[in-house]
Amino acid sequence: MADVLCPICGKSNPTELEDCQFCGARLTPLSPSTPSASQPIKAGDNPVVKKTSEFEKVKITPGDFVHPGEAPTEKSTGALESTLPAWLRTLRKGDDSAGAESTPDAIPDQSLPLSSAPDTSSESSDDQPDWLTGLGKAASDDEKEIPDWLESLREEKPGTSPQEFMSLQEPALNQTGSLSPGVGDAEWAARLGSEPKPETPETKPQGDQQGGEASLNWLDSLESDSGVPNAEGQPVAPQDEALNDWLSGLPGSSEENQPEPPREAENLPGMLNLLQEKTLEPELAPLEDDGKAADSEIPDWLSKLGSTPVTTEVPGKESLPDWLSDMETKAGPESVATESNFSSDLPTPGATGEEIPGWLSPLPADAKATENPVSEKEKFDEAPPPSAVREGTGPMPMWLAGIERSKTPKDGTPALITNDEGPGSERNHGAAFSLEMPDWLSKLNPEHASEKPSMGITEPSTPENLGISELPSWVQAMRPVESVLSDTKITPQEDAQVTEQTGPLAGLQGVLPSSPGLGTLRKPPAYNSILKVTDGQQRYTAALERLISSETQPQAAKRSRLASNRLWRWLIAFLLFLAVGLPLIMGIPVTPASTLQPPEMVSAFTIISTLPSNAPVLVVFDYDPALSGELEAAASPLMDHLLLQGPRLALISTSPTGPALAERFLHDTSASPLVAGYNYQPGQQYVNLGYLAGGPAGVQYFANSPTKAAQYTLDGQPAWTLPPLQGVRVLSDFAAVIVLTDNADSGRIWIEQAGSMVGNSPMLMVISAQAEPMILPYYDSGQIKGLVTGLAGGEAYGQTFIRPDSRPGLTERYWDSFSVGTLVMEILIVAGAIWSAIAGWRARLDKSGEKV
Amino acid sequence: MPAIQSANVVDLFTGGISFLLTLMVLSYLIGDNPAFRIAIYLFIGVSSGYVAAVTWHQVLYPRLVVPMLSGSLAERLLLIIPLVLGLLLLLKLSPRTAHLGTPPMAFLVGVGAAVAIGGAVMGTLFPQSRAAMSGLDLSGAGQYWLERLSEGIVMLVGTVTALVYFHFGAKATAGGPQRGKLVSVLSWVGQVFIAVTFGVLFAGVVVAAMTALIERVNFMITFLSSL
Amino acid sequence: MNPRRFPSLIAIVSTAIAIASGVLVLAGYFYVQNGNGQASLFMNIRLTLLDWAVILAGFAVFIGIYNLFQVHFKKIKKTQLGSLYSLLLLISLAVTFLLGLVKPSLMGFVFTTVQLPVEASLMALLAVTLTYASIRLLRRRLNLLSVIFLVTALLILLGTAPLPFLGNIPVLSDWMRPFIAQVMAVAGARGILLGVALGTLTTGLRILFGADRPYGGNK
Amino acid sequence: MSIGLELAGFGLVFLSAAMMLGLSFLRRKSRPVFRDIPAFTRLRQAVGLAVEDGSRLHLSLGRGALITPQSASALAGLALLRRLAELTSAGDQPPIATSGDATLTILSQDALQAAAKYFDQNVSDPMTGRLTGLTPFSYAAGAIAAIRDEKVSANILMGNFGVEVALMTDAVERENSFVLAGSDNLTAQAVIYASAQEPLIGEEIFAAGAYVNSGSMHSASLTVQDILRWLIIAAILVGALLTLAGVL
Repeated sequence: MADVLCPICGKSNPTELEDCQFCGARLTPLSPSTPSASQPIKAGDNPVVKKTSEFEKVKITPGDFVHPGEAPTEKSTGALESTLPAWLRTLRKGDDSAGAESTPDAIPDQSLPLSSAPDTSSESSDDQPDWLTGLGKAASDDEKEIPDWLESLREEKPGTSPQEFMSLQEPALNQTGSLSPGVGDAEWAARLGSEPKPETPETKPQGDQQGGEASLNWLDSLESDSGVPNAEGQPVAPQDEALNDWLSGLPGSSEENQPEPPREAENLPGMLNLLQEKTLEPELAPLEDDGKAADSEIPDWLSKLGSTPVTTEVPGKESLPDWLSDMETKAGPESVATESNFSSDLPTPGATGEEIPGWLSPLPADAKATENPVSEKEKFDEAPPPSAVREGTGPMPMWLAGIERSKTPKDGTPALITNDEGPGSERNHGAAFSLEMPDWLSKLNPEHASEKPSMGITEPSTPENLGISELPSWVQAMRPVESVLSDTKITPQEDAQVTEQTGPLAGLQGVLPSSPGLGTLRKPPAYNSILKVTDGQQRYTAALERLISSETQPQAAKRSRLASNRLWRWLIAFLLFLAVGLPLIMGIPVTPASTLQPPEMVSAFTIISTLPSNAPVLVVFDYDPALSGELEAAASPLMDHLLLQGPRLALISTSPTGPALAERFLHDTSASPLVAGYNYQPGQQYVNLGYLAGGPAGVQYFANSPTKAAQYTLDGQPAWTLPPLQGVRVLSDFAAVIVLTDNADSGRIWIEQAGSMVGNSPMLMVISAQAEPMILPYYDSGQIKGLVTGLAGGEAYGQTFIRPDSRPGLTERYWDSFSVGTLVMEILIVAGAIWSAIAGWRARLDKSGEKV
Repeated sequence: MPAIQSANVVDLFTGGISFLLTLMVLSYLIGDNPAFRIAIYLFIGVSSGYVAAVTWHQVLYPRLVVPMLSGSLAERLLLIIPLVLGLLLLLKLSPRTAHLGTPPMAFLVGVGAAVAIGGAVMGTLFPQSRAAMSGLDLSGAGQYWLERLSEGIVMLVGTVTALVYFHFGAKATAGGPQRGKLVSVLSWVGQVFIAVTFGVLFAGVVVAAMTALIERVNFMITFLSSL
Repeated sequence: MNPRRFPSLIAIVSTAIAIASGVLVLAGYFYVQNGNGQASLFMNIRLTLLDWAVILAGFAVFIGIYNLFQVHFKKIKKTQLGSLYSLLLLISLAVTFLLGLVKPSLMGFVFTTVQLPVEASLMALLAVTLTYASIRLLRRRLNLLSVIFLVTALLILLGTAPLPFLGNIPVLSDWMRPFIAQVMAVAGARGILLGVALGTLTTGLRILFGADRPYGGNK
Repeated sequence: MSIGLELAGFGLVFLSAAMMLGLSFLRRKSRPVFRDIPAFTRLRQAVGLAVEDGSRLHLSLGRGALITPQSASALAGLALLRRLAELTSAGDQPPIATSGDATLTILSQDALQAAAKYFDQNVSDPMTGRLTGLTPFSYAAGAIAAIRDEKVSANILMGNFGVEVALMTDAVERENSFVLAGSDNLTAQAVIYASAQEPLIGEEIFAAGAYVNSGSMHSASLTVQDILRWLIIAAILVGALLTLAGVL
């Protein structure tokens, strides 16, 4: 225990040595806290703090990465080595006697590559290179987590043989991984710290379950705390967040992270207690004393559990990408992922599995088990049918096995374990990979199988091969896209369809469904927070995939958008302003007045001119302020004409801005000088009934009973007693209804809802040019009696109706600009269209040229 | 508004602000810039505040407050329901109580869906199909019957084919989902009609926008000349 | 972990409310009048429910305003880019609203001074934007339909706006444009409108079945 | 409205309701094949890319008030939003939804949170479902800000718009990101047809749910639309012939 582990070769050296006597790597990182990992934690001292300091030193924010070429800081890796969970280090052991494994100084000599472990099943031994090489490939991934670790390790020990190199990656990766357990456990341990009273040894399994639920709550609280920044997508340095949580878990600031400390505090120690019962090891005594030492202690009791490399290497491998994702997801995902790492390692089907975080749930089970160890032993001895293990539990159940074994080393379980774990683990690798990168692999396979051996493995175990029941829940959960894709059967044509459409995106077909539609979403199992983790998985696969086929670059596809062309905009803007402005400034008429006499306009004119004087007329202002320019220009001749008849006006609108527009029209000289000249007084010559809410319903309500629907004027007086509305009770009492609208929909609403109620009174419309095709048919069908369309219609009306004052109306003033501006616009469109057609045609040719 | 037309100073003031805002917005043509942003955010704030005020004055006050204060007993009783629903809806303001605001939203959605259905069937499906049927109505066409007939036929073909174009069903074939021969041909014709329709509408929008541009330029010129 | 996995009571009640109110209002569309020509019971129910809905929508506006406040307040707190703009927005919002409550007559003044010019200018921007869009169209999708689209638009423009010195183009303005705009376009529009109505119908029905429940709760 | 018409309307609604229910139960297992709509293929790719590079989806629901017939397009958009939120739950960031009507804003927040709950995530964030303005153009202007300022890789504009949608599509083009747009408003469709990268024409926006597999009811409703379509076509043709013959 007094020895120091070499961070590189893992062999033990005397503490006084500065450098490893075997590999020469630096042993003592520049921080004092290094030995704490290997030394038993004394009561009182607080390794957690030291660890945090270590973590902060080796913060893995992209900035801090040792990038290829840079000299790596020994400190970082050395420091992390000290934080490396002991149980992970025990991975390197072959199948050794369970008793010694937890003592670090036993580790060194067996610390050679897993792949070379004699007892690992052939599958696992030959997909070992895959995931490791996968990591190696990930080195060129954009977001570099592993790569840099690999870099730093590589450069620290230049002459590393590939074989050792693989084994070296593991500590490195596990270090990164150990961050996320660190978080969860720290929180968890924080409650221990905050709870003065010692744990009650006779805590029952139920207690553990409560603890499980309780700890869920604090996971929740973590999630909810960090949910907001996550949703906002505020870029936060993930590790910082992680560490903050982590630190906040320390006794000092533990309150905020603990929804209900007391419950937890009594439950969790109980759990530890059970651990103690199971593992009659001295090391665990200190472990309970200061449970604060979460990070170092968790690994320790895990090291009790994980006995054979095959056992623990499996979670190690599976959750590897999760950890990587943890390194970069924010606090919320971080905590979620922490939980999910554990839960993912232990798929517990059924309700309890949903209630208890994975890393807690085995313990009740064990506790029950330990109450009658014999039966438990039997259970393990009579090798359960593989299927049971397969569907029930993932890799982690080996914890149980490990516990059993560590309790009774002579037990025959190891063989049993390897028997059904070997295939189990191999299946899980297969599952993990095939599920992360399912379709695009099988798609890519024809071209790329030769390039990557890993295809060989991932291929057979595509989700199709695996029945859902066979998949551990965490594996299912690791496949958001899969769970999306789940039920879509990939019929040949769908397959072809996708490949044909996504040329450069071929690589994305694991992310994208390979059938019309994205597949029916199967409701994922309880811990769907794992989906967050799978984001990391996808980046991981994406990295791998990019390396597999360098020509498939989704980014490229994304960027293949039209670049908007500023110059064109400026040219258009300049020319249009010129064309519109000059005629207005010069004021020399260049365009002959409109000679058109559209029948709908003429009939509108005749209706207005036949209106009796002092007749009540309803004018509906249903246009946006945006189109006030056009509508005012179009309507002003008609309104001038109307006002010559001296009607009583009622104004209403179904848009909140309508009333203000109505007021403006009546009073603002810029709309219609003539109308403004009348200086209409509210309540005397006109009534502004204001805003009619409710869209068609409101219109219908108003059409059916105007007096109820619009009782008050804009300024709050009861409307229907005012002189302008004398004798008006129903809609048909109005001599005419004139609708000014820019929107075909609101025009149709008035026609359909109010048309039947106006009786013999005519309904006229002044519409924006854009609404013509939809509104005009109603003129043909006789539902509206007259129509003025846009500026041109207004101009035509203006030509028919000669103003008393010879002042030119708006339309006359706009007319020249209108004709010149439109002409310029037409020329621009023609020229530009031809230009871009040629350009597009060229681009198409180039593309086809590249393809050939 | 009297306030506006009364004093020239006021006119100048409002005109100046309007002119400035117009310039700021039009500066978007050069590219997104702070001036544009300022105008936009000011505009969003003002318009939202305006709509909120109008909603109070024109909807809540006359439809809820006044009847509650001075309505008949029946009216008041009837208005208790929307009042309660509205208060529940206000619980949406706090995330903690938000789920209590679900019933009123459900009510709105239900009513909205019904209005949509009713409007679609009674407001569009029947009137439009009836109008499409009457396309071949030659009564009163007189000697223009041929013209009317041809127009009617074109209309009928256009309507039907455009409708066919949207047909979703297809057969799974090796080359992806394929629609039947007849449907494909008809839908191509329909596409032409749709393109023409959009062309016409687009031209209408362009004309409207052009008019708006003219109005703005005219406004700026008149303001400058009034200085 | 997730208490809402099973539809809560509120979710069930809400669904019931949605379906009930929907069916009642719909009934008002199809059973408008009694034999005696009076508005039927369903018609009255429909109008009442719609009145309530309008009031509720009024409440909703204020929730929306609150949301607007929240969003921009957050931006200010985070001093995100444009937090100054957000500040401006909040101030103008508050001022306009209070002004509107206290002195409604001044609202029109604010409206014509700020809102109308900005909106009109935004519309004016469209003149450039749309021209640019129609230029880019063939770059985006080079096919016959795009060409037809552009040609139609050009013909309509030519038919609508007179040429300088020439005025309206004879055949184009008084024969071709009306034919395109009032026969072909109307035909196409009718087809589209019918299709949209069908889509609206089924979408509404999904709500009434409770198959789509946008008002929250689990799907 | 004549009694006959009301009866016919009721019959139509009842018929389509019955067909939808029947089909959705029959079609539980086998999904019908629908014609390929390129826009949705692109949408699928965009979603994948968003999940892949941790960028955001932006869905704009338009400004159609909930209690108007225009609400339907927004309701279709909401179904899509819910679905997209589920699909992107693997990504770092939930989609943001902008709308021009307060009720739609509330609904979009509900949809996003329902999806988040579904995945045990906790997204109660006003920023994800926003009201950007209460009048058409202020809504569009606010949406422009969202399009430009958020890290949005794909924009889906689905709902009731007017001409102002051109401002949004233009902003997207300036941002060089993906836009899929559709509306129930004809004018907006015309603008979208010209200015959007992937336009959805007319009825197609209501098919979004079925094309992203929101459930058997969605695909059933497409089939029902097809059936009704042909019924209407037949009715129109027969009616037209009868009018020609002078019977009607």
